[in-house]
Amino acid sequence: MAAFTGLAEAIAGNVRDGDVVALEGFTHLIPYAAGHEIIRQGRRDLTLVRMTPDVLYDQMIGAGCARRLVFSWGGNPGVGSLHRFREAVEHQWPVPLELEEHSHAGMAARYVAGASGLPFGVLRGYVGTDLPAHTSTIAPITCPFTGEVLTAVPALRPDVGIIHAQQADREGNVGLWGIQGVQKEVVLASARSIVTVEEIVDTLDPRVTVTLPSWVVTDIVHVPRGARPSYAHGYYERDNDFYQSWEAISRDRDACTEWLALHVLQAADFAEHLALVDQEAPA
Amino acid sequence: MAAFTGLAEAIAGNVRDGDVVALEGFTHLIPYAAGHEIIRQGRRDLTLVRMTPDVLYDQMIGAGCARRLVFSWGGNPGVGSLHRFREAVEHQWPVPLELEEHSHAGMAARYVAGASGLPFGVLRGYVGTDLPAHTSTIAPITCPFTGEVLTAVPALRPDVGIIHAQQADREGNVGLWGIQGVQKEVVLASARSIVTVEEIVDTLDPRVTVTLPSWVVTDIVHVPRGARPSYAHGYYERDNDFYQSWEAISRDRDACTEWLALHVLQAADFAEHLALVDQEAPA
Amino acid sequence: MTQIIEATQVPLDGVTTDEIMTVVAARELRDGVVCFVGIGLPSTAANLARLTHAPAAVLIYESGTIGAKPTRPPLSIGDGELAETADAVVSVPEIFSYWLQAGRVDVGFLGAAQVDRFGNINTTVVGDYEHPRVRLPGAGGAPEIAASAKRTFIMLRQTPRTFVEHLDFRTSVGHAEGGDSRARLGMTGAGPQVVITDIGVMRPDATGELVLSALHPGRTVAEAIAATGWPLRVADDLAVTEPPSQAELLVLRALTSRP
Amino acid sequence: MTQIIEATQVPLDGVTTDEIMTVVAARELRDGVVCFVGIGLPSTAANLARLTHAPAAVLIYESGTIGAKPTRPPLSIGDGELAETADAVVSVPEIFSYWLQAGRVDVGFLGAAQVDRFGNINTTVVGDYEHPRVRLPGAGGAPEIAASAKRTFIMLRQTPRTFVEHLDFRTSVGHAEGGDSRARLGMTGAGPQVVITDIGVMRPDATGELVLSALHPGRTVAEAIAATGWPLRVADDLAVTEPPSQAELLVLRALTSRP
Repeated sequence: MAAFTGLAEAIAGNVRDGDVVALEGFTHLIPYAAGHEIIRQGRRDLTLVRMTPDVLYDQMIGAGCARRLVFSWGGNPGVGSLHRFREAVEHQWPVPLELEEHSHAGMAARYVAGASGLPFGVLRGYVGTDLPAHTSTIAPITCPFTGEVLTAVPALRPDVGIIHAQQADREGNVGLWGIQGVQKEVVLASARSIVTVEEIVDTLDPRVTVTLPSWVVTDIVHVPRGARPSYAHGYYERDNDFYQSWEAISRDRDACTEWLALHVLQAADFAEHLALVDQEAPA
Repeated sequence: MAAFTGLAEAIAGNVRDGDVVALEGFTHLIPYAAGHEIIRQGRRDLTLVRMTPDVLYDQMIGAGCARRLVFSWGGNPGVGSLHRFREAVEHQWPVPLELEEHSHAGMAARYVAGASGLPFGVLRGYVGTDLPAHTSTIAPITCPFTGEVLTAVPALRPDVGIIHAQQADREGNVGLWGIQGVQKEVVLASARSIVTVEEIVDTLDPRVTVTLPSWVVTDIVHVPRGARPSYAHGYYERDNDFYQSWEAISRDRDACTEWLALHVLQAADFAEHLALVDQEAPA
Repeated sequence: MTQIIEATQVPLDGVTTDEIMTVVAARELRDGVVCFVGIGLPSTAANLARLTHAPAAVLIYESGTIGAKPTRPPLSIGDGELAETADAVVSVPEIFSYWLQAGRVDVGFLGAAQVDRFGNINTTVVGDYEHPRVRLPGAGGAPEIAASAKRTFIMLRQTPRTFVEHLDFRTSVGHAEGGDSRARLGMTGAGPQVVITDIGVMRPDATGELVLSALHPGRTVAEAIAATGWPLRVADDLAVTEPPSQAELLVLRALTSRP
Repeated sequence: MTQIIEATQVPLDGVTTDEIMTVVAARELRDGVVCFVGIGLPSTAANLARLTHAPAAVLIYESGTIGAKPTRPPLSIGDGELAETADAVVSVPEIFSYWLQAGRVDVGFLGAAQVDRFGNINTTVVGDYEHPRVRLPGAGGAPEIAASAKRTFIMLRQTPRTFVEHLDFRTSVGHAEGGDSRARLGMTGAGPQVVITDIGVMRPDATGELVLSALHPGRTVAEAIAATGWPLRVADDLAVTEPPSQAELLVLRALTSRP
């Protein structure tokens, strides 16, 4: 059974220095509140896993939480580069960042294998590209029936999987709808899991398309707007203005450090962070 | 784009003697009307594929449609044996029936591989059992990362996949809900597909959990109660009495042949079949 | 729904063998257990447990229903009520991959046509595979339940034709050839922990061999030995099954008598 | 929404290079096409096609939305409107396995930081992989779109830094080394069929080498050659792009100006 707890307790109880941590969300339902709490608690040497590291991982990398990144596409969607990610890779600042680089199809197959209790997944992928020369977790595999050579990738099994979702009921069953991404897979593939939710309800909404039963989730935390500036379908929209403003904030090392200090480290919790960004938002 | 057509045309246009045909439904949404039409059109030498061949396949086997069965569990759920299946295997009547026998997990992995465009699927299965000695479509496969030996099974790619569903909209998008079985996978794994539906609607019901876009379906046929004596969640319940009565009908070769002649072959269509069984049903 | 079960003795007259098997099986399920349930007695036993001492038991049916709470034993694995009462309904491929294979199932129930001394199971054929005397339904979900559930429970009536020295076909693996042979097959689950029959209860010893560990009231060791096709060993501390309590029988009969 | 497009000539003054690239790309999409759409110009082009000559085009975004019908170009691949307007929303693993890998996508759009003469693509790094001058976003969905879509379209601005003799990193395969080298890699799709730039349009010849096949109005062969890092071949029947019609521009601007 999932435990209902506070965010600081959930992060302190589940995320340790050196852990493999996946905060997932395919544009939708990205667990910003949980990521900020990891920054606030000063976690270090994390291996961060995510298909689409975007602004949240840029913040965590800029804050020095990460030693290694397992990913398939790192950018600010529709805006441009992730400057903290780039600076870590191009200039080893604030710390060097090792990369384990895959494609989306490969990362998805890796999560599916992890959720399925298989050591590897199979796909038609990577063949003819330079990825296998730089990523050791890509290997050929031969179909025993046709002789065709395909590609194998090892299962992802993070220590902690973290997602945001719209709802949990009082028994701790988690429900989400809209773009699903790999939200189910990351929870099922991980040894421990944290789900932040918009709302705790008596009965899950009929719109729910993905349900995670209470007994597969470790901790549930009620964090309204916990995905902002990402969005929660049916609750609030994506704050595209913030994603665009991150371009300027993140370009400069010191400006970004200052932003993180003011908006994350010095905020007591995510509610205080939200109050601050709301106040700063263009009217 | 799916074509809206009549059932006789859909079967005549898609199902040929010798084809590999999968009529799926995991207790729910079994396409009885389509199966009866295959019997009525006298198709022969079919390879019938299904995880859970039950009474419909017993009827098709008893009617002499099948040369080969690819399956994982053949029985009348909660009632007992399939006597036509048993007689075909034990006494080669009305024709010998070759078996290609798997487990549920293996068949599911085969459909997933077929739907995914992969030549094989991987699972933890079959190891230590006598199945690999009798089924050639089971092979060991070694994880290139851990050295662990798992099991590979080849993709299922039927010539025709047939399912029943609750609804199609006027563009031919198919929607179903309740127990999903492998309804999506069999359509996506097959070269051609037929979907019979309870109802054609302007807008799919919000309860729909699985949508098959029009452009992946070959033919859609409106056949109310087309899954009876199976059921269509939200439309009608399973006719458990009929499943129990099949035990007596099917025990005797001649009684079954007579039943098929009267209820299937001599019925002009499924509506006439339904009228007959309704009339015979206990009040 | 939690009920306090009083160990009231009821006369065994009128208690059917199905009922005693079901009650004994239900008692083996702890509260909160995640149980992969087959149709028939296992489904009834799991629901009996859920309605008595194990209200938080999670019932998974292979049709893809997780946390089903049927009010009556379903006739088939895919009855509509399972989907209506479930916490989640997923596809059949997902139930086998994300749920069973991933090791999320605590207890898998298995039936059998034949079982051997190591709890290996045949549900495929009686006689030769190519020319069977009796063609049985086949594997279904059993091989992978047997492999991947953390523990399995087996339920079947005990006769010399069902408890055999040599299986005609090994459909699902129990303790294989005993010793560490199961572990060497790479199976993640621990295999059969209990076999519940109409005569009594067997449990594996350290080598994996099934040993008679309890008799149901009124049954004898001689009966159990006579109904077993291999030289059956008997536990030193052979127990007698606690008869079904009135509460257990009331709930069970209410469950099975629902229209 | 079907519209009759009149080939009205409009002055090219005020038509941006993004607009001409988008219009040319949209025209390449036939009605009913199943299109795997990336964010940015490809998404705008696919929606322009859908709103003009190809109302039955099916737009698939890698976020799992099938048949999305956004009213404005989404900023990100996973905007809520994509899910709201889609025929079906599936998981990300499913979109890559059941839909893309299975060969159900007719046209996949790809962007690039570098492209070579055979339409191979780099979106990973500029410079050495271990010590990059510019770290780019990486592969995303591109390698498998490039492998499994029946055809791919590439859109990027043409400069000697983007159209290069040698890629710094091959992220996605086009026509590989030309000839039958792509087919020998076992790829199910046919590879790049068109590259749309701000200067013109390139198409592969029989060997897979990209050849300049059309120039946009006002652009010259010399410009195209100067903006290409390999000795660019020019088609004998070099065409001039039909300028965007008034109807195309009206729909495009309405689409991109929505708040």
